[in-house]
Amino acid sequence: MRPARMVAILAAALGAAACEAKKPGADAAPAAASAAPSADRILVGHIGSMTGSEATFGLSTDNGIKLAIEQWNAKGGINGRQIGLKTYDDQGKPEEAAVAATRLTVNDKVNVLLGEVASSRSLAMAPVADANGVPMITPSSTNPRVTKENGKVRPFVFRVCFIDPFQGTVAAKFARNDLKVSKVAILRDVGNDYSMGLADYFLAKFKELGGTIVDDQSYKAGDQDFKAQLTAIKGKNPEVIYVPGYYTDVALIARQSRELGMRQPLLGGDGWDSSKLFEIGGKAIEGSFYSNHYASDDPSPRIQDFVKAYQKRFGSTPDGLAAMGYDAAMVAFDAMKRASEPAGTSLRDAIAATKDYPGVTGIITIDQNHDASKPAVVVEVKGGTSVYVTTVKP
Amino acid sequence: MTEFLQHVVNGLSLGTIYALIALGYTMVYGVLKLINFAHGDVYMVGAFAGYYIATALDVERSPSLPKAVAVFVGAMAVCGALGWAIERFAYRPLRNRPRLTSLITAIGVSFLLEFGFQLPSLRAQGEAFRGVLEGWGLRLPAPVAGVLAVLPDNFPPGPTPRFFPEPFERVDWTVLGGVHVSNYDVVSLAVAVVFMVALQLIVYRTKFGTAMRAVSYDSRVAGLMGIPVSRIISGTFVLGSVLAAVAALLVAGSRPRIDPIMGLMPGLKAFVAAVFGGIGSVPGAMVGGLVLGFSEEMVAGYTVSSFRDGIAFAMLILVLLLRPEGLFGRVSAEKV
Amino acid sequence: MSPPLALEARKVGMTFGGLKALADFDLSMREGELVGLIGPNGAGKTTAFNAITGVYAPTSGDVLVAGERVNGMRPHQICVRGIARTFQNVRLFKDLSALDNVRIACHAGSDSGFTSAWLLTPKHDREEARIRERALAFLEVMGLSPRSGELARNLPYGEQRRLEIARALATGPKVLCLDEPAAGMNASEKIALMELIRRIRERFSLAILVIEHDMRLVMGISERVLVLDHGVTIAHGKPEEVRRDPKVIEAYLGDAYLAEHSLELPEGGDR
Amino acid sequence: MGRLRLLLRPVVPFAVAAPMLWGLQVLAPQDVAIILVAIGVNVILAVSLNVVNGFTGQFSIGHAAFMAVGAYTAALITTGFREVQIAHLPVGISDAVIFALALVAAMAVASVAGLLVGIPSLRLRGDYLAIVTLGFGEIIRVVIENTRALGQATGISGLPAATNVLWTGMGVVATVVMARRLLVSTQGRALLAIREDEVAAEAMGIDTVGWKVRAFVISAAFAGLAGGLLVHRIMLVTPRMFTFVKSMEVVVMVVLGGMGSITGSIIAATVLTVALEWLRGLDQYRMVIYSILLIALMLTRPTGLFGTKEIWDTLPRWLGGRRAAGGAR
Repeated sequence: MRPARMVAILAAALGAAACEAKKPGADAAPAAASAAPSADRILVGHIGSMTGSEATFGLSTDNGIKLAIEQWNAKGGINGRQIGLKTYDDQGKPEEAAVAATRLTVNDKVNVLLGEVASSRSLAMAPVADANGVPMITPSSTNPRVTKENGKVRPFVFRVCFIDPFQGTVAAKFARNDLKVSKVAILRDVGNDYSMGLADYFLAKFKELGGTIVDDQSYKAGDQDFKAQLTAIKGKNPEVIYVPGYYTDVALIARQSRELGMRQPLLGGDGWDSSKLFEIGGKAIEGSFYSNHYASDDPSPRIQDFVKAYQKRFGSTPDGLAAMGYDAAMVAFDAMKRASEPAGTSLRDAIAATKDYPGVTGIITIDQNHDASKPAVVVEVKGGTSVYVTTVKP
Repeated sequence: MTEFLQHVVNGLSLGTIYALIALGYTMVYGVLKLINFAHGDVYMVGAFAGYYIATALDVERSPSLPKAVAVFVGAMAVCGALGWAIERFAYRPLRNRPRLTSLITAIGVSFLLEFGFQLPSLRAQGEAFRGVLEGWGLRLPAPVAGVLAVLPDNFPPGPTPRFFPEPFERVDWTVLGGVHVSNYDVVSLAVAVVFMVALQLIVYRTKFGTAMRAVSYDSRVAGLMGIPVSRIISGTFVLGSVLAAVAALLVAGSRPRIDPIMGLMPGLKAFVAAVFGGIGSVPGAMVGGLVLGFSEEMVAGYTVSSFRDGIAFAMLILVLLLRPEGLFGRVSAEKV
Repeated sequence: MSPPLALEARKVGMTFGGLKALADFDLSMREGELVGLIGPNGAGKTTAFNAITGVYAPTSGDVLVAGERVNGMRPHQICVRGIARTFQNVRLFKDLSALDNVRIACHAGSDSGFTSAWLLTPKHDREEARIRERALAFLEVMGLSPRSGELARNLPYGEQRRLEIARALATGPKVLCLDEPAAGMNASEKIALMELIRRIRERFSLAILVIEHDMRLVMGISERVLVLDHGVTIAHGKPEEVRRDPKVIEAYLGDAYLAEHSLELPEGGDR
Repeated sequence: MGRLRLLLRPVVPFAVAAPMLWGLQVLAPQDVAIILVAIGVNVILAVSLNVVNGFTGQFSIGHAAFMAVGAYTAALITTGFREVQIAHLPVGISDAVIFALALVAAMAVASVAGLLVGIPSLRLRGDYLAIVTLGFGEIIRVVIENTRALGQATGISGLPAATNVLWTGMGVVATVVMARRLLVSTQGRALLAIREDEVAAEAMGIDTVGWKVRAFVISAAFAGLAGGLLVHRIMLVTPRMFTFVKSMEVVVMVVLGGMGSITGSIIAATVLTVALEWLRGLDQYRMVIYSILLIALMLTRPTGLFGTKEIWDTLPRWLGGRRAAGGAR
C-alpha cells in the first residue's frame, strides 16, 4: 500500500501547509471567512500576479484596492454594507487568470471583478465576466481588445486606464509638438503587449506628424544588459528615445544609456510611474519625460490625500499601478452607491454611467466603449520626482 | 568602428558574467552529472546577500574598498553555505537514484528560492498572523509578540525590485574616440579571470581538484579508492555557489536592479554556455560564456534585437548537432 | 558439398586514435560450425566482436554475412542480416520480464509502425500471438519457461546468462556470437553451459562464435580455435594444434592460469 | 458479426467514454468544469510526455513548445473560419466539425515540428537532448513574439469557446488509449528496450533512432492537441502560456507519477492540478508550498508514485490488484 502512504503524506503536507499559511490567506483577504455571499456584505474579487515576473505590479494594484476598501469600510461601507476583498494569484499566466476569474464569479460570487494589470490576462478574464454577468473593471490593461472584441463592446468589461492608441498618440504629439524633435528611436519590450501596443501607436502617430523613426530596437523584460541595443541606437543618434516599458527595466536602460555617453532624454508611458524608477535610475533618469495619469506634485487634495494615506498604510509611495487599482475600486464603489443593486446588470449600468468621477488618476468618464476617457499629463523627472509639464486632452 | 569596439566591450562584460555562472553549472555537472537548475537562484541569493550586507554597512552613502571586500566575502560565504545545504538536503539523499529525480528536486529548490524570496517580509507576515489571531479574539503570548517585534522587516524582500548600492565609486572612461568603458567592466573582467585561473589551478593542481576529477570520472571507483566522495561533491557545490555569488555581485554592482527572479534567464543562458563549451570542462565554460556574450551582443546590435534570446539557443543547438560533446568536452564512447 | 559461408571477416582492422586494437582479422564460418575465439586480456577479442556486430565500424577490411557486405551498417541492420550476440557484462532489459526480453528480440526488424497497435488490427493480434509463442519456445529451450514472468534483474546470474542467449536466438540469427558466456561461472556451471551451447547448435543449425578465457572449455566444444594477442591472430586451427603452438603458450603464461581458476581480470585495455 | 466486433474493438473505449463524458459535461457546474478541463489538458500533456520520457527513457523538456505549435495552429484555423458555416449543417455541428479539424491540424503540425526537432537531436544522448528541446522551446517563443500574424506578445484573442469537458475528455481517452495500447504492443516494447539498454536494444535489431523519432513525434502530436484544447477554453493564446516553466511542470508530473507509468502520470497530473487549485487562496504562499511539496515527495518516493508500474500492479490483490511481475504488463 505504498501509494496509500504517499497519498497520506500528501494530504498531511497539504493540511500542514494550509494551516501554516492561514496568516497571509487571511491577510490578503479579510473576507476569507465569508466565501459565501451574504446580503449585507459586498465582495470584491481581485486577480493579479502576486508571484512571478510581474508580481510587483500585481502587489501594488492589490494594495491600492485594499486602501480603497478600508477607506470605504471606515466610512461605514456602501449603503451600510461592509466590503470584503478576495485576491487570487494568477502567477502572470492567462490560463490561471481564466480559472481564477471563474472561481471568483461562480464560487465566491463576487459583486465585481477587478484586474488584471496585463491585457493578455484581462483578455482571459473578460469572457468569464461576460458569461457570468459580473461587472469587471481592469485597472491598467490598455489593449483596446480588452473592452472591445471583434468590433463588439464587451457588455460587462470596463477599464479606468488609457488605451494604447491614446497614450501612444499623447507621447507622439508631445515629442513632436512640445519637444520639437523629428528623429526618435524606439526601444520596446518585445514580450510585453502593453509596450508593443504603445510603441506601435506611437510609431504610427509620430510618422503621421512628420517625424522619422530612426531605429526600432527591442528588449525583454528582466534583461539586465541593454547596451547592445543602446549602442546600436546611439549610432543612429536620435534626439529622443521612446521606451514604453515598465520602470523595472527603464531604470536600467536609462543608466546604461548614460554609461554609453548618450545624453538624449528618454520618453515613456505610465508604466514608468514608480518611486523605484527614481531610486534605481538615479541621476541617469533625470530630464526624461513620461505620460501619466497625474503628477505626484499635483497640489489637488485628492491626489495628495491618496499619496499620504497610501504611505501611511504601506510605508511606501504609491506607484501608478497602485493608483489605478485604487481608482478601479473607487469607480466600482461609486457605481455601487448609485446602483439599485450592487451587482449584475444594474451595477454594470451604473459603472457605464460613471461621469466625471474625480479619481486619483484623473477625472474619469466611462465612454461608450467602456473605456475611461480622461486627460493625460506629461511629467518630467526632476530632482528624484516627477514634475508636471503639460496636459493632453483625449 | 567605434560602435563595433563598443559592442566588443559590452560583449566582453556580458560574456564574463555568463562564464562565471557557467563555471558553477559545469563543475556540479562534472561531479554529479546533474543539471543543477537551482544554480541561477543561488546567483540571485548571492545578489541579495550582498544587498543586505551593503545596506547594513551603509555602503550607499559611504562606499569604500574594505566595505566592498566585506560585501563580496559575506555574499560568497552565504552562497557557499546555501550551496552546501542544497546539496546536503536536496540532492545527496537521491544520489543513487535516477538522475531525473534529483533534477526534480533541483526544480523544487529553484521554485522554493524564487517564490520564497517573493513573500512579504517576516515582520509583515508576523503582523498578519497577529491580526488573524486577534480577529479570532485570541492574542499572542508576550514572548511570541516580542519575537514578532524583532523579526526583520525587509526579508524576504518581496517581488519589488531593490536598488543595489554601488560597492565602489563608478568611473567611466572614454577611449579610442567614443568607446565607453567603466571601471566596473575592468574589475569584472579582472575578477572573473582571476577566479577562472584560480579554479583551473584548483582543479588541475590541488589534491581536492584531483579528487574532484576522479569523482567526475567514476564516483563509485573513486569511493573505492578511498576518496571521500560526499565531501568532494559538497566542496564542488560550495565552490560553484561561491562563483555564482561573485557573478551576482559583479552584475548587481553595475546593473543595480535585483529581484527574486533575476536568476532565471542568466541561469538558463549560463547553462547553455556551459554545454556549448562542453559541460564538465572549466575552460569550456569560460569560452562558452564569452562566445555566448559576444554573439548575443552582435545579434542584438546588428540584426533584429528581439532575436537575441533565440540566437543563444539556436547557436547551442547547432553546436550540439555538429559536435555533441561541446567545444572542449571529451567524447565518452560507451564501453560494450 | 559443404554448407554456405555464414560469416566472413576479411582483413578486418580496428584502430582507436592510433592504437591498433585489431589487425587483419580473418575468419570464415560455415553454418553449424562452432569456433572459439580466445586470447589473453586485452587481446582484442571483444573488439573483434564489436567490429563484426557493428558496434564500431571497422576502420579497414570487410565483414560479410551470408555473402552480403555489412560493415558500416548500424548494429540493428546487421542483426537483421543475421548476426546476434550476447554481452560480456550481461546487458538484459533489467526492468522487463524474461518473457518481454525475448519478445523484444522476436520483434527484430519487423518494422510495423504504431498505427496497427492502436487500431488493434487482426494482423497485429496475430503478430502478437506469434511473437508470444516464439518467445515462450526459446525460454523453453533455455529451460527458463518457469521464469517467464520474473523481472530480468531478479534472475540468478546463471539464468541471466541463459536468458541473454535466448534473447539472442530469438532474433533468428545465422551467426550467434557469445562474449564470454561462462564468465563468472564455476566449473560445473561452465560444463553445463557448454553442453547447452552444443545443443543449441545442433537444434538451430547456426554458426556459433564463442569468446572464452578458459582454453580447456573452448577446446572441448569447438572444432576450430582462433587465438588473438594484441589484436593479431597468432594461431588458427584445430584445438589440439593450437594448444601445442608455442606462441599461444607464451601469450597465455599467467592468463591461462587465472582463467582456469576462473578468476576475472577487469578487461580494462580490451579495445 | 465477428468481423463487426473486430471493426468495433478499437473504438470501444471512446464509445464507452462518450456518454459518460457527455453526462459530466451536462451536470458539471462551470467552476468544476473549468478545473476538469485544466486537469484533462494536464493529463494529456503528462501522458504524452511519458511516451518519450517514461517509455523511451529519453529526456525532453520542451513539451510546451509543441503545445504552442498546436495551440497557434488550431487558433488560426478556428478564428479563420469563425464566420464560415459548412453547407447543410446546423451551426453547432458545423462549428464542432471545424473545431475537430482544427485539433487534427494542431496535432499534425505539432507532429511535424516534433519530426523536425527529433530527427537531428535524437542522435544525442540524455541531457543533450534535453537541452536541444529546451532551446527549441525558447526559439519557438521568440519566433512567435516576432511574428505579427501571430499577434506577437498579445497573441490571438477572441477564439471561440469550443473546448468543454466532452472534448477534453475525449482527448484524454484518446491519449490514454494511445499510450496504453502502445505499452502492451510489440512496438511499445521496442521503446521500453531503448529505455532499458540502448546498446542491447540496437544489437537486438531495434532501430533505436527510428523508434525514438516515432515516439517523439507521437508525443509532440498530443502536446499539440493539449495546446489546441487549452486555448479554446480560455479563448486566447499568447506566447506567455508556453514557457520553459510550463514544460517543467509537465516533466514534474511525469516524474512524480513514475516514469513509464500511465496511471501514475494521470494521478500526478490530477493531484498537482487540484492541489494548486486548492492552494489558490493562499496567493503568495501557494508556489512555496508547492515547491516544498515537490521536494518532499521526491525525497520520500524517488521513483515517483508507481515507479514504472501501473496502479493495479501496486494494489494488494484483495483490492483487485494483479501484482504482475513484468513491469509493463
